[in-house]
Amino acid sequence: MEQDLDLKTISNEERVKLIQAQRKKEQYKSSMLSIAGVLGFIIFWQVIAISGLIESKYLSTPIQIVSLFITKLTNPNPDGAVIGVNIISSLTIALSGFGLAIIIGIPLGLFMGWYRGFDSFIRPIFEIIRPIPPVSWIPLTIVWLGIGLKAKALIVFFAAFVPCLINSYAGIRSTSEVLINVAKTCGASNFTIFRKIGIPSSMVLTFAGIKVAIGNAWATLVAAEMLASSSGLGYMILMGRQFGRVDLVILGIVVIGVIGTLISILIGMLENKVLGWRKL
Amino acid sequence: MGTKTTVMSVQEKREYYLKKVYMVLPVISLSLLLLLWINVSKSSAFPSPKDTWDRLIMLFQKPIKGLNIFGHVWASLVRIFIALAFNWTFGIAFGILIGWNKTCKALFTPLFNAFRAVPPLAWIPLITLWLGTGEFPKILIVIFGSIASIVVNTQAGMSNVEKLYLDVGTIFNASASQKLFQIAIPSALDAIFAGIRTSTSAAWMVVLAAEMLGAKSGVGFLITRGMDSIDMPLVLMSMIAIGIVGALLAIITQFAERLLCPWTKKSN
Amino acid sequence: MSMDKKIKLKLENISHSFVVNNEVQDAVSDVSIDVYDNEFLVILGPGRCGKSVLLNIIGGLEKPISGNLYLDGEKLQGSDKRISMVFQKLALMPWKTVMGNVEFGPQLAGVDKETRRKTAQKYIDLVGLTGFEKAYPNQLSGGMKQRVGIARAYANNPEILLMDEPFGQLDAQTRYAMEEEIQRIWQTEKRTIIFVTNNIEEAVYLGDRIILLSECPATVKQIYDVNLPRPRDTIHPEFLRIRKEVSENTDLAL
Amino acid sequence: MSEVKQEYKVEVKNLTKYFGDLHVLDDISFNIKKGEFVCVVGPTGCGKTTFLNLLTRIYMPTKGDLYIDGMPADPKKHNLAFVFQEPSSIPWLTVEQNLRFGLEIKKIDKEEINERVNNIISLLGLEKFKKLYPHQLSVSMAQRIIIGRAFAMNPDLLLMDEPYGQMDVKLRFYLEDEVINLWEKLGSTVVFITHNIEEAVYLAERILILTNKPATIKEEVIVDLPRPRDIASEKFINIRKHVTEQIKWW
Repeated sequence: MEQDLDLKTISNEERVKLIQAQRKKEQYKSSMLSIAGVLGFIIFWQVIAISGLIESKYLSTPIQIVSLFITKLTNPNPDGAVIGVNIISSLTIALSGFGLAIIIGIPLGLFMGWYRGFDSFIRPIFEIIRPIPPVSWIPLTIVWLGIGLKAKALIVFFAAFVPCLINSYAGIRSTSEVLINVAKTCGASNFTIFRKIGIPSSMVLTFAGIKVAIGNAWATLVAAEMLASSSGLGYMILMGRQFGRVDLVILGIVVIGVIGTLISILIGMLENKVLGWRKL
Repeated sequence: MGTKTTVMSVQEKREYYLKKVYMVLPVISLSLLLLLWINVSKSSAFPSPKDTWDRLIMLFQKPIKGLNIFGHVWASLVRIFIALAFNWTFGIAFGILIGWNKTCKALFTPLFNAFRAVPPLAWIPLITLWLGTGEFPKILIVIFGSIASIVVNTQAGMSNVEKLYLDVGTIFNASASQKLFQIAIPSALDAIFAGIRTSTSAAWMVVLAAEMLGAKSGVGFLITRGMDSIDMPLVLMSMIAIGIVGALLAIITQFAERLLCPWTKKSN
Repeated sequence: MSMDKKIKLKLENISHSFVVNNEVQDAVSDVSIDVYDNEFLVILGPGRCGKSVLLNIIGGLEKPISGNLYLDGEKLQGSDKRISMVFQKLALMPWKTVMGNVEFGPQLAGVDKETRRKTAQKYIDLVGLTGFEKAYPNQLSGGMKQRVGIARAYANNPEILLMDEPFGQLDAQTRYAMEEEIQRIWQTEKRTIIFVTNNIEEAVYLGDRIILLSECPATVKQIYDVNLPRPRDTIHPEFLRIRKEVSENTDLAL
Repeated sequence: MSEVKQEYKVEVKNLTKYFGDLHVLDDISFNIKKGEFVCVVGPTGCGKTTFLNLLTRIYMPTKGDLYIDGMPADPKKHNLAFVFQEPSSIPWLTVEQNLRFGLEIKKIDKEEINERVNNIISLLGLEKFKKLYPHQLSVSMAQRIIIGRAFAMNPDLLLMDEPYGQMDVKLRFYLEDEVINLWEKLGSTVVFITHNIEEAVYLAERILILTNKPATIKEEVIVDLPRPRDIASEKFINIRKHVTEQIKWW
């Protein structure tokens, strides 16, 4: 590409422009390809739905989904709630469970990673609970807490709590021995070293844990809403299935996917702010 | 470790005995957990260890739908093995494709990311609507639920193959296909195995949810059965079984990784 | 420059530059070097700039903007089988055993298992790693890993061996041992070696000739003939004199 | 303990160290005067780094002890500074924050910290690097900042573990002159570990030669050459040859 031309003749400025043009062309080409991929899929979906290959009760067209979204903004049937209400109720559950998981999971992981006594006491209990998937906790929590906000938030908490703890634990354990010794020779107490060296160096992995946690929280929320709830996107999808409204089911899936992506983008931005120095 | 405590200074002795304390702590915490379980079950509907154990024995005498606990666990395991077999072949191949080839990467990644954004369990209503609650839809749900992690890991492994290794290939006149198969794929194996581990645990979680929503066998079915007939010991027993099998799966995949790529084992 | 020696490799007005965030940065500007057959040539230069780029150009990893390379008189295009390289960051394949790494060159070239195992074993013994054939790189020390790198380069039966600061990552003690080791290997298996380093003592200890490069962009500042008997005594006044002369002439790169 | 007038800044008395049944240091005793520059040389793996770690209380000695100004050394009470062999700059702090790190832990008041840090920055000429992060600097620059951080503590005892192991000759001479300059200006007591005998003879007022494991002090060599020392001079080469004979690990 760049080298094939005879570069001896053209000056540096032209060469820079040449490279920039080339890079822009490549970026343009790859974004075109991505758009083509997505558009192709939607058109393919539209063609199949219209052509009757699959009956309309199994697959509705993208246009129907969009128009349903608009009507659902104001009209509560069939699941008895406007889409805005469903989104908000799902978000409150997911974020409360997720928030709780961060407040409890991360400090616990950091303390377990730093203080050996604490680790050898809590670790066995954690290792027993960890392999049990959060979904299987649903029946017990329903018996305890009914199907209200608290039950679902607890299930979501379980799903998000495990990655937060594991990653912050691994993060603080990876603190470099040299930095600890530097602080020790300056006469810092163990807690100061924990605060000034341990926590900052665990940030990278802790953030990775937060990203996994929000993904788990959002995924388990859907399960919790399907198995026992009276509102939320998961419930909306379930109602869609009950009433044979396939467009409502697909709409629910699309909305969940979009919100999930938005949340992880937000967390990515937060990470860049906190760990920005690594990119310089 | 020699027991020559005489040779150690005061601080070293303290360190030596502290290690002994750290060995005892886990035993204490486990027994506390057991105590907690026993008196919680006394004061509430939570099943006690004894009830759960009796329920397990009863399940052997009176199997549900002709299967005892091992039968149900096996039914769930069969479903995830089929799903994982598919995921690992197509998932890894697709991951290699979109990780190594630039045009495929640009074409498919946005689509794949959209698919990945949807939580696996959200597909259940759609799939059951399409295909009912037979065996195939459940396997399809497990495939949908666990393919994302294997593809993502493989793609990550393939797209950041170290330039240094490719330079070695250039110096030794490796052809393009040699660079792909002899250098890129082996160096991505670590990431692929990480994908295998996460997809196994994801599959195990999704199969339970799929069974909970409609099945005649499997551990998820046991839980719903227990929930419907308010048979809490059955629910707790199945949860413990799920936990144990989940842990075993994780150990097996780690062991398989150490066997197949011994170089990833951290030298001591 | 004594003219009786046969010229193995000829670098003719090599220039190269990179475009980094929209401005052109020169790395190598108009470098011409003659490399004699079976010579231990050291390319010495301060800090991070042109020397590794120059080596990558010879190895065919980088195509120069201008200038030509001649190997035994014939023009070189891209990487050539007769040139192999030892990398500073070792670049060993972690998933291959020591034997697998060393026989990598011949294996790519399609040599049958029997013969390539034999050549690989010859060079494993040469670098003193007999008995470690089955080990994986992550089980080896820094010095041993670099020996595998050297054995791998030799096993491809090259005529020219490029070495890009091969001992840069090693601790001082292992570095001295490896300097002696590479000298012994070079004396037993005569090849032309082009050795890049930023360490002046290492350059004077190893080089028949030293090509001293300036700071970025790299140009040939001076060529030194080091005719001291081998193995060289680093406390010998003549050694210290050459080292003093060379270090005065190098640019300081903090 | 020691009634004699306090002209010894650092006293080491029968320092011994066992790791389980591995005997690393065997009954080491010596004294260092205030503001003295001492080099410690010895074969690789003879326990030099363990010796240094004992001086800074990273490890505790099995027998014997180390006294600073007559009292047992304690990082909390005394000002100890340690320049490690591995890069030890704190990655998430800028150059200036790195320099302030030790002082902030010691809870020294703000003006004093600013004054000392600016003094070090001007001495090392780091004005234009203040806001950069360590990973943006070359290895030699990062090492200079670590040494600056150690001197900024005005330490009672400054310990350096082969800080220039990786540098080439020209850079090493520049950095050695710089450390001598800082030592002369700030008057700290320095213990400098190295395997490079030329560097030891160039820097030290006194050289301690350690034996192989379990290490003990084989000999003390006084180096009273005028500064800056000429490495090619007759006397310099003789001392260097003598010390090499004592170690003979090659």
